[in-house]
Amino acid sequence: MKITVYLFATYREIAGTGRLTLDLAPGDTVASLASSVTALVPGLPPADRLVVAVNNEYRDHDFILSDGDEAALIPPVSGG
Amino acid sequence: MKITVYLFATYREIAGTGRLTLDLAPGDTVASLASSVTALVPGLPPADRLVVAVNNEYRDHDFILSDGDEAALIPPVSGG
Amino acid sequence: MIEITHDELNAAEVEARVRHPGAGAIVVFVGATRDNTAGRKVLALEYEAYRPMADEQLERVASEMQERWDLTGVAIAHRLGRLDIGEASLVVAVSSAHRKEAFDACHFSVDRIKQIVPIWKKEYFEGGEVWVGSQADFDPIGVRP
Amino acid sequence: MIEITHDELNAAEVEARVRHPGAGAIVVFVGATRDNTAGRKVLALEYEAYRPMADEQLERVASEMQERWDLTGVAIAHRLGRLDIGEASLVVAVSSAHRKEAFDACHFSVDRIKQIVPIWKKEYFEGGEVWVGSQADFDPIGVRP
Repeated sequence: MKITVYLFATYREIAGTGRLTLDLAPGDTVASLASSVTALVPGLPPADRLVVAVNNEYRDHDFILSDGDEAALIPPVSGG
Repeated sequence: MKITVYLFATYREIAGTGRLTLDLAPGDTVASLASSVTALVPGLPPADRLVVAVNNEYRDHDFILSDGDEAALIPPVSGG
Repeated sequence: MIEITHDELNAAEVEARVRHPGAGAIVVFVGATRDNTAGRKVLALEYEAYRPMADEQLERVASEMQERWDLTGVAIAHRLGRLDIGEASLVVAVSSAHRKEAFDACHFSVDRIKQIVPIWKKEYFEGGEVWVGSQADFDPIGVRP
Repeated sequence: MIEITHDELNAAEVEARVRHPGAGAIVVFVGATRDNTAGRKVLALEYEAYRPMADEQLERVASEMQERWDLTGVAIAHRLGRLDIGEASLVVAVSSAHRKEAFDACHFSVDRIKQIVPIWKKEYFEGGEVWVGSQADFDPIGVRP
Protein backbone atom coordinates (compact mmCIF):
# COMPACT_ATOMS: atom_id res chain seq x y z
CA MET A 1 0.00 0.00 0.00
CA LYS A 2 1.08 3.59 -0.72
CA ILE A 3 1.72 5.92 2.19
CA THR A 4 2.69 9.57 1.68
CA VAL A 5 5.08 10.93 4.29
CA TYR A 6 5.60 14.66 4.74
CA LEU A 7 8.77 16.06 6.28
CA PHE A 8 9.10 19.47 7.92
CA ALA A 9 11.68 21.94 9.12
CA THR A 10 14.99 20.27 10.01
CA TYR A 11 13.83 16.85 8.74
CA ARG A 12 12.89 18.35 5.37
CA GLU A 13 16.31 19.94 5.10
CA ILE A 14 18.08 16.70 6.09
CA ALA A 15 16.07 14.73 3.52
CA GLY A 16 16.33 17.38 0.81
CA THR A 17 12.63 16.88 0.16
CA GLY A 18 9.35 17.59 1.91
CA ARG A 19 7.62 14.48 0.72
CA LEU A 20 8.29 10.77 0.29
CA THR A 21 6.06 7.99 -0.91
CA LEU A 22 6.55 4.62 0.77
CA ASP A 23 5.31 1.25 -0.35
CA LEU A 24 4.35 -0.61 2.82
CA ALA A 25 2.58 -3.90 3.43
CA PRO A 26 -0.97 -4.08 4.78
CA GLY A 27 -0.80 -4.29 8.59
CA ASP A 28 2.39 -2.23 8.75
CA THR A 29 2.60 0.17 11.67
CA VAL A 30 4.01 3.60 12.36
CA ALA A 31 7.14 1.75 13.60
CA SER A 32 7.57 0.14 10.15
CA LEU A 33 7.12 3.54 8.52
CA ALA A 34 9.71 5.14 10.80
CA SER A 35 12.25 2.35 10.04
CA SER A 36 11.63 2.69 6.30
CA VAL A 37 12.16 6.43 6.38
CA THR A 38 15.37 6.27 8.45
CA ALA A 39 16.68 3.61 6.05
CA LEU A 40 15.99 5.94 3.12
CA VAL A 41 17.18 9.16 4.75
CA PRO A 42 20.49 9.14 6.61
CA GLY A 43 20.90 11.73 9.35
CA LEU A 44 17.45 11.53 10.95
CA PRO A 45 17.10 10.61 14.64
CA PRO A 46 16.77 6.88 15.40
CA ALA A 47 13.48 5.40 14.14
CA ASP A 48 12.15 4.68 17.63
CA ARG A 49 12.53 8.35 18.55
CA LEU A 50 10.58 9.73 15.60
CA VAL A 51 7.24 11.39 16.32
CA VAL A 52 4.70 10.59 13.63
CA ALA A 53 1.31 12.00 12.79
CA VAL A 54 -1.19 10.08 10.69
CA ASN A 55 -4.03 12.03 9.09
CA ASN A 56 -3.26 15.03 11.32
CA GLU A 57 -3.24 13.09 14.61
CA TYR A 58 -0.22 12.12 16.67
CA ARG A 59 0.00 8.30 16.69
CA ASP A 60 1.92 5.76 18.75
CA HIS A 61 4.40 3.50 16.99
CA ASP A 62 2.04 0.50 17.20
CA PHE A 63 -0.67 2.33 15.23
CA ILE A 64 -1.61 0.34 12.11
CA LEU A 65 -1.53 2.23 8.81
CA SER A 66 -4.11 2.01 6.03
CA ASP A 67 -3.76 2.48 2.29
CA GLY A 68 -3.84 6.16 1.37
CA ASP A 69 -2.93 7.43 4.85
CA GLU A 70 -1.12 10.73 5.01
CA ALA A 71 1.74 10.56 7.49
CA ALA A 72 4.15 13.21 8.68
CA LEU A 73 7.40 13.16 10.60
CA ILE A 74 7.09 15.84 13.25
CA PRO A 75 10.37 17.32 14.50
CA PRO A 76 10.34 18.89 17.99
CA VAL A 77 7.93 21.79 17.66
CA SER A 78 9.00 25.36 18.41
CA GLY A 79 6.06 27.59 17.65
CA GLY A 80 4.70 30.24 19.96
CA MET B 1 -2.45 72.91 64.43
CA LYS B 2 -4.61 72.72 61.30
CA ILE B 3 -4.95 69.38 59.51
CA THR B 4 -6.93 69.01 56.29
CA VAL B 5 -8.72 65.68 55.93
CA TYR B 6 -10.06 64.49 52.58
CA LEU B 7 -12.88 61.99 52.32
CA PHE B 8 -13.61 59.78 49.31
CA ALA B 9 -16.27 57.56 47.84
CA THR B 10 -18.62 56.14 50.48
CA TYR B 11 -17.05 58.23 53.29
CA ARG B 12 -17.55 61.42 51.28
CA GLU B 13 -21.20 60.54 50.76
CA ILE B 14 -21.69 59.69 54.45
CA ALA B 15 -20.08 62.99 55.50
CA GLY B 16 -21.78 65.04 52.82
CA THR B 17 -18.44 66.70 52.15
CA GLY B 18 -15.08 65.73 50.64
CA ARG B 19 -13.03 67.86 52.98
CA LEU B 20 -12.82 68.70 56.68
CA THR B 21 -10.40 70.89 58.57
CA LEU B 22 -9.47 69.73 62.07
CA ASP B 23 -7.79 71.68 64.80
CA LEU B 24 -5.49 69.22 66.56
CA ALA B 25 -2.81 69.63 69.21
CA PRO B 26 0.90 69.27 68.46
CA GLY B 27 1.90 65.64 69.05
CA ASP B 28 -1.52 64.33 68.05
CA THR B 29 -1.49 61.09 66.09
CA VAL B 30 -3.50 59.51 63.32
CA ALA B 31 -5.54 57.85 66.10
CA SER B 32 -6.52 61.29 67.45
CA LEU B 33 -7.46 62.39 63.95
CA ALA B 34 -9.61 59.29 63.40
CA SER B 35 -11.44 59.86 66.72
CA SER B 36 -12.04 63.52 65.90
CA VAL B 37 -13.48 62.66 62.51
CA THR B 38 -15.78 59.92 63.79
CA ALA B 39 -17.01 62.33 66.51
CA LEU B 40 -17.83 64.89 63.81
CA VAL B 41 -19.29 62.48 61.25
CA PRO B 42 -21.79 59.86 62.41
CA GLY B 43 -22.04 56.73 60.31
CA LEU B 44 -18.36 56.12 59.64
CA PRO B 45 -16.72 52.84 60.73
CA PRO B 46 -15.22 52.85 64.26
CA ALA B 47 -12.17 55.11 64.55
CA ASP B 48 -9.76 52.24 65.18
CA ARG B 49 -10.80 50.63 61.86
CA LEU B 50 -10.20 53.71 59.71
CA VAL B 51 -7.35 53.60 57.22
CA VAL B 52 -5.59 56.94 56.99
CA ALA B 53 -3.07 58.35 54.55
CA VAL B 54 -0.88 61.31 55.45
CA ASN B 55 0.76 63.23 52.62
CA ASN B 56 -0.08 60.40 50.19
CA GLU B 57 1.37 57.59 52.34
CA TYR B 58 -0.57 55.04 54.35
CA ARG B 59 0.23 55.60 58.03
CA ASP B 60 -0.28 53.57 61.21
CA HIS B 61 -2.49 55.01 63.94
CA ASP B 62 0.53 55.90 66.08
CA PHE B 63 1.98 58.15 63.38
CA ILE B 64 2.47 61.70 64.71
CA LEU B 65 0.95 64.50 62.65
CA SER B 66 2.57 67.84 61.84
CA ASP B 67 1.04 71.22 61.17
CA GLY B 68 -0.12 71.52 57.56
CA ASP B 69 -0.29 67.77 56.94
CA GLU B 70 -2.77 66.60 54.34
CA ALA B 71 -4.62 63.54 55.59
CA ALA B 72 -7.20 61.35 53.89
CA LEU B 73 -9.64 58.70 55.06
CA ILE B 74 -9.26 55.80 52.65
CA PRO B 75 -12.31 53.55 52.34
CA PRO B 76 -11.68 49.97 51.14
CA VAL B 77 -10.31 50.39 47.63
CA SER B 78 -11.99 48.80 44.63
CA GLY B 79 -10.07 49.91 41.57
CA GLY B 80 -8.84 47.63 38.85
CA MET C 1 4.58 54.36 32.35
CA ILE C 2 1.71 55.16 34.75
CA GLU C 3 -1.45 56.88 33.58
CA ILE C 4 -4.74 57.76 35.29
CA THR C 5 -7.21 59.27 32.88
CA HIS C 6 -10.84 60.07 32.19
CA ASP C 7 -10.32 59.15 28.53
CA GLU C 8 -11.14 55.78 27.01
CA LEU C 9 -8.28 53.31 27.44
CA ASN C 10 -6.54 51.91 24.40
CA ALA C 11 -4.95 48.54 25.21
CA ALA C 12 -2.88 48.56 22.01
CA GLU C 13 -1.37 51.89 22.95
CA VAL C 14 -0.50 50.68 26.45
CA GLU C 15 1.02 47.50 24.99
CA ALA C 16 3.11 49.55 22.57
CA ARG C 17 4.81 51.24 25.55
CA VAL C 18 6.41 47.95 26.69
CA ARG C 19 7.73 46.77 23.31
CA HIS C 20 11.44 46.02 23.53
CA PRO C 21 13.89 44.14 21.26
CA GLY C 22 14.76 41.81 24.15
CA ALA C 23 11.12 41.04 24.97
CA GLY C 24 9.99 37.57 24.00
CA ALA C 25 6.70 37.85 25.86
CA ILE C 26 4.18 40.60 26.39
CA VAL C 27 1.23 40.02 28.70
CA VAL C 28 -1.61 42.50 28.71
CA PHE C 29 -4.42 42.55 31.26
CA VAL C 30 -7.62 44.42 30.48
CA GLY C 31 -10.09 44.84 33.32
CA ALA C 32 -13.53 45.46 31.88
CA THR C 33 -16.80 46.45 33.46
CA ARG C 34 -19.14 43.44 33.73
CA ASP C 35 -22.87 43.43 33.19
CA ASN C 36 -23.53 41.71 36.51
CA THR C 37 -22.27 41.34 40.09
CA ALA C 38 -23.37 38.26 41.99
CA GLY C 39 -26.22 37.87 39.52
CA ARG C 40 -27.47 41.45 39.87
CA LYS C 41 -27.61 43.44 36.65
CA VAL C 42 -25.16 46.34 36.53
CA LEU C 43 -26.06 49.29 34.29
CA ALA C 44 -22.93 51.45 34.56
CA LEU C 45 -19.93 52.15 36.77
CA GLU C 46 -18.04 55.08 38.07
CA TYR C 47 -14.44 55.25 39.24
CA GLU C 48 -13.06 57.87 41.59
CA ALA C 49 -9.42 58.30 42.66
CA TYR C 50 -7.48 60.14 45.34
CA ARG C 51 -4.84 61.92 43.33
CA PRO C 52 -1.91 62.24 43.36
CA MET C 53 -1.78 59.40 45.92
CA ALA C 54 -3.29 56.95 43.41
CA ASP C 55 -0.57 57.87 40.88
CA GLU C 56 2.12 57.33 43.52
CA GLN C 57 0.69 53.98 44.58
CA LEU C 58 0.51 52.84 40.95
CA GLU C 59 4.17 53.84 40.60
CA ARG C 60 4.88 51.79 43.71
CA VAL C 61 3.17 48.74 42.17
CA ALA C 62 5.27 49.17 39.03
CA SER C 63 8.45 49.43 41.13
CA GLU C 64 7.56 46.31 43.09
CA MET C 65 7.10 44.46 39.79
CA GLN C 66 10.47 45.63 38.48
CA GLU C 67 12.20 44.66 41.73
CA ARG C 68 10.69 41.23 41.86
CA TRP C 69 10.93 40.13 38.21
CA ASP C 70 13.33 40.72 35.36
CA LEU C 71 11.14 42.82 33.07
CA THR C 72 11.82 44.84 29.94
CA GLY C 73 8.77 47.05 30.35
CA VAL C 74 5.78 47.90 32.54
CA ALA C 75 2.86 50.20 31.69
CA ILE C 76 -0.31 50.75 33.72
CA ALA C 77 -3.35 52.81 32.78
CA HIS C 78 -6.43 53.28 34.96
CA ARG C 79 -9.64 54.90 33.83
CA LEU C 80 -11.77 57.25 35.95
CA GLY C 81 -15.29 58.61 35.64
CA ARG C 82 -18.43 57.00 34.32
CA LEU C 83 -18.01 53.80 32.27
CA ASP C 84 -20.47 51.80 30.24
CA ILE C 85 -20.55 47.99 30.46
CA GLY C 86 -17.71 46.36 28.55
CA GLU C 87 -15.42 49.38 28.71
CA ALA C 88 -11.89 48.94 30.01
CA SER C 89 -11.22 50.30 33.50
CA LEU C 90 -7.63 49.05 33.78
CA VAL C 91 -4.91 48.04 31.34
CA VAL C 92 -1.58 46.61 32.49
CA ALA C 93 1.10 45.64 29.97
CA VAL C 94 4.28 43.79 30.96
CA SER C 95 7.13 42.65 28.75
CA SER C 96 9.95 40.28 29.57
CA ALA C 97 12.44 37.99 27.87
CA HIS C 98 10.41 34.99 29.01
CA ARG C 99 6.70 34.43 29.47
CA LYS C 100 6.56 33.18 33.06
CA GLU C 101 7.94 36.47 34.39
CA ALA C 102 5.50 38.48 32.29
CA PHE C 103 2.47 36.42 33.37
CA ASP C 104 3.42 36.41 37.05
CA ALA C 105 4.24 40.12 37.18
CA CYS C 106 1.06 41.10 35.34
CA HIS C 107 -1.16 38.97 37.59
CA PHE C 108 0.61 40.35 40.67
CA SER C 109 0.04 43.92 39.52
CA VAL C 110 -3.72 43.52 39.32
CA ASP C 111 -3.92 41.89 42.76
CA ARG C 112 -1.70 44.60 44.17
CA ILE C 113 -3.66 47.46 42.60
CA LYS C 114 -6.78 46.06 44.26
CA GLN C 115 -4.97 46.06 47.63
CA ILE C 116 -3.36 49.47 47.85
CA VAL C 117 -4.28 51.96 45.12
CA PRO C 118 -6.85 54.52 46.34
CA ILE C 119 -9.39 54.15 43.56
CA TRP C 120 -13.04 53.34 44.19
CA LYS C 121 -15.74 51.87 42.02
CA LYS C 122 -19.43 52.59 42.28
CA GLU C 123 -21.88 50.20 40.62
CA TYR C 124 -25.20 51.50 39.33
CA PHE C 125 -28.06 49.01 39.37
CA GLU C 126 -31.69 49.50 38.51
CA GLY C 127 -33.02 51.45 41.47
CA GLY C 128 -29.76 51.70 43.36
CA GLU C 129 -26.06 52.27 43.53
CA VAL C 130 -23.29 51.01 45.76
CA TRP C 131 -19.64 51.73 46.44
CA VAL C 132 -17.75 48.45 46.07
CA GLY C 133 -15.09 47.46 48.62
CA SER C 134 -14.78 45.11 51.57
CA GLN C 135 -13.83 46.55 54.94
CA ALA C 136 -12.84 43.07 56.17
CA ASP C 137 -10.19 42.55 53.48
CA PHE C 138 -8.78 46.05 53.41
CA ASP C 139 -5.37 46.33 55.07
CA PRO C 140 -3.04 48.32 52.81
CA ILE C 141 -0.39 48.71 55.51
CA GLY C 142 -0.37 45.13 56.76
CA VAL C 143 -0.55 43.37 53.42
CA ARG C 144 2.84 42.47 51.92
CA PRO C 145 3.53 42.44 48.18
CA MET D 1 -11.30 31.83 16.86
CA ILE D 2 -8.14 30.15 15.49
CA GLU D 3 -6.03 31.78 12.82
CA ILE D 4 -2.72 30.87 11.18
CA THR D 5 -1.53 33.54 8.81
CA HIS D 6 1.41 35.00 6.91
CA ASP D 7 0.09 38.51 7.63
CA GLU D 8 1.25 40.71 10.46
CA LEU D 9 -0.63 39.98 13.70
CA ASN D 10 -2.77 42.66 15.27
CA ALA D 11 -3.13 42.05 19.01
CA ALA D 12 -5.98 44.56 19.33
CA GLU D 13 -7.95 42.72 16.67
CA VAL D 14 -7.41 39.37 18.40
CA GLU D 15 -8.43 40.90 21.73
CA ALA D 16 -11.60 42.32 20.18
CA ARG D 17 -12.71 38.77 19.35
CA VAL D 18 -13.00 37.84 23.04
CA ARG D 19 -14.92 40.91 24.26
CA HIS D 20 -18.09 39.87 26.08
CA PRO D 21 -20.50 41.71 28.39
CA GLY D 22 -19.87 39.11 31.12
CA ALA D 23 -16.08 39.39 30.85
CA GLY D 24 -14.43 41.18 33.74
CA ALA D 25 -10.92 40.21 32.67
CA ILE D 26 -9.16 39.90 29.36
CA VAL D 27 -5.61 38.57 29.25
CA VAL D 28 -3.62 38.86 26.06
CA PHE D 29 -0.31 37.16 25.41
CA VAL D 30 1.93 38.40 22.62
CA GLY D 31 4.93 36.26 21.74
CA ALA D 32 7.52 38.42 20.02
CA THR D 33 10.76 37.58 18.26
CA ARG D 34 13.75 38.43 20.48
CA ASP D 35 17.03 39.91 19.34
CA ASN D 36 19.05 37.21 21.09
CA THR D 37 19.03 33.56 22.14
CA ALA D 38 21.38 32.54 24.93
CA GLY D 39 23.39 35.69 24.24
CA ARG D 40 23.72 35.07 20.50
CA LYS D 41 22.39 37.86 18.30
CA VAL D 42 19.37 36.86 16.22
CA LEU D 43 18.78 38.73 12.93
CA ALA D 44 15.45 37.31 11.82
CA LEU D 45 13.16 34.32 12.22
CA GLU D 46 11.04 32.09 10.10
CA TYR D 47 8.02 30.02 11.08
CA GLU D 48 6.78 26.99 9.20
CA ALA D 49 3.63 24.97 9.94
CA TYR D 50 2.18 21.60 8.99
CA ARG D 51 -1.30 22.52 7.90
CA PRO D 52 -4.08 21.69 8.45
CA MET D 53 -2.71 19.71 11.40
CA ALA D 54 -1.46 22.89 13.07
CA ASP D 55 -4.92 24.44 12.78
CA GLU D 56 -6.49 21.33 14.30
CA GLN D 57 -4.01 21.25 17.17
CA LEU D 58 -4.63 24.94 17.89
CA GLU D 59 -8.35 24.17 17.99
CA ARG D 60 -7.55 21.38 20.40
CA VAL D 61 -5.67 23.79 22.68
CA ALA D 62 -8.65 26.16 22.61
CA SER D 63 -11.01 23.30 23.47
CA GLU D 64 -8.82 22.19 26.36
CA MET D 65 -8.91 25.76 27.70
CA GLN D 66 -12.69 25.94 27.45
CA GLU D 67 -13.09 22.56 29.17
CA ARG D 68 -10.77 23.40 32.02
CA TRP D 69 -11.79 26.99 32.80
CA ASP D 70 -15.00 28.99 32.71
CA LEU D 71 -14.18 31.39 29.87
CA THR D 72 -16.25 33.85 27.87
CA GLY D 73 -13.88 33.89 24.90
CA VAL D 74 -10.69 32.43 23.41
CA ALA D 75 -8.84 33.61 20.29
CA ILE D 76 -5.47 32.39 19.02
CA ALA D 77 -3.48 33.73 16.06
CA HIS D 78 -0.10 32.36 14.92
CA ARG D 79 2.10 34.01 12.32
CA LEU D 80 4.07 32.13 9.67
CA GLY D 81 6.89 33.11 7.31
CA ARG D 82 9.80 35.44 7.83
CA LEU D 83 9.64 37.83 10.81
CA ASP D 84 11.81 40.72 11.83
CA ILE D 85 12.93 41.16 15.44
CA GLY D 86 10.15 42.51 17.67
CA GLU D 87 7.33 41.27 15.46
CA ALA D 88 4.57 39.19 17.04
CA SER D 89 4.62 35.48 16.23
CA LEU D 90 1.73 34.50 18.50
CA VAL D 91 -1.24 36.28 20.03
CA VAL D 92 -3.61 34.58 22.48
CA ALA D 93 -6.56 36.45 23.97
CA VAL D 94 -8.72 35.00 26.74
CA SER D 95 -11.70 36.56 28.48
CA SER D 96 -13.44 35.45 31.63
CA ALA D 97 -15.65 36.79 34.38
CA HIS D 98 -12.68 36.74 36.77
CA ARG D 99 -8.99 37.35 36.25
CA LYS D 100 -7.49 34.18 37.70
CA GLU D 101 -9.21 32.01 35.09
CA ALA D 102 -8.10 34.30 32.27
CA PHE D 103 -4.46 34.39 33.45
CA ASP D 104 -4.26 30.65 34.06
CA ALA D 105 -5.92 29.70 30.78
CA CYS D 106 -3.78 32.10 28.76
CA HIS D 107 -0.53 30.89 30.33
CA PHE D 108 -1.61 27.28 29.81
CA SER D 109 -2.34 27.92 26.13
CA VAL D 110 1.17 29.15 25.40
CA ASP D 111 2.78 26.20 27.20
CA ARG D 112 0.46 23.82 25.39
CA ILE D 113 1.08 25.35 21.95
CA LYS D 114 4.78 24.81 22.52
CA GLN D 115 4.11 21.15 23.34
CA ILE D 116 1.83 19.96 20.59
CA VAL D 117 1.24 22.36 17.69
CA PRO D 118 3.32 21.43 14.61
CA ILE D 119 4.93 24.80 13.98
CA TRP D 120 8.68 25.28 13.74
CA LYS D 121 10.91 28.29 14.18
CA LYS D 122 14.21 28.87 12.43
CA GLU D 123 16.57 31.48 13.85
CA TYR D 124 18.92 33.35 11.54
CA PHE D 125 22.21 34.46 13.11
CA GLU D 126 25.18 36.14 11.50
CA GLY D 127 26.76 33.34 9.53
CA GLY D 128 24.26 30.65 10.40
CA GLU D 129 20.75 29.46 10.95
CA VAL D 130 19.18 26.82 13.13
CA TRP D 131 15.82 25.12 13.58
CA VAL D 132 14.83 25.52 17.20
CA GLY D 133 13.39 22.59 19.15
CA SER D 134 14.56 20.09 21.73
CA GLN D 135 14.31 16.40 20.95
CA ALA D 136 14.66 15.57 24.66
CA ASP D 137 11.55 17.53 25.69
CA PHE D 138 9.34 16.64 22.75
CA ASP D 139 6.62 14.13 23.65
CA PRO D 140 3.30 15.34 22.21
CA ILE D 141 1.56 12.01 22.84
CA GLY D 142 2.82 11.43 26.37
CA VAL D 143 2.44 14.95 27.70
CA ARG D 144 -0.88 15.67 29.44
CA PRO D 145 -2.62 19.04 29.33
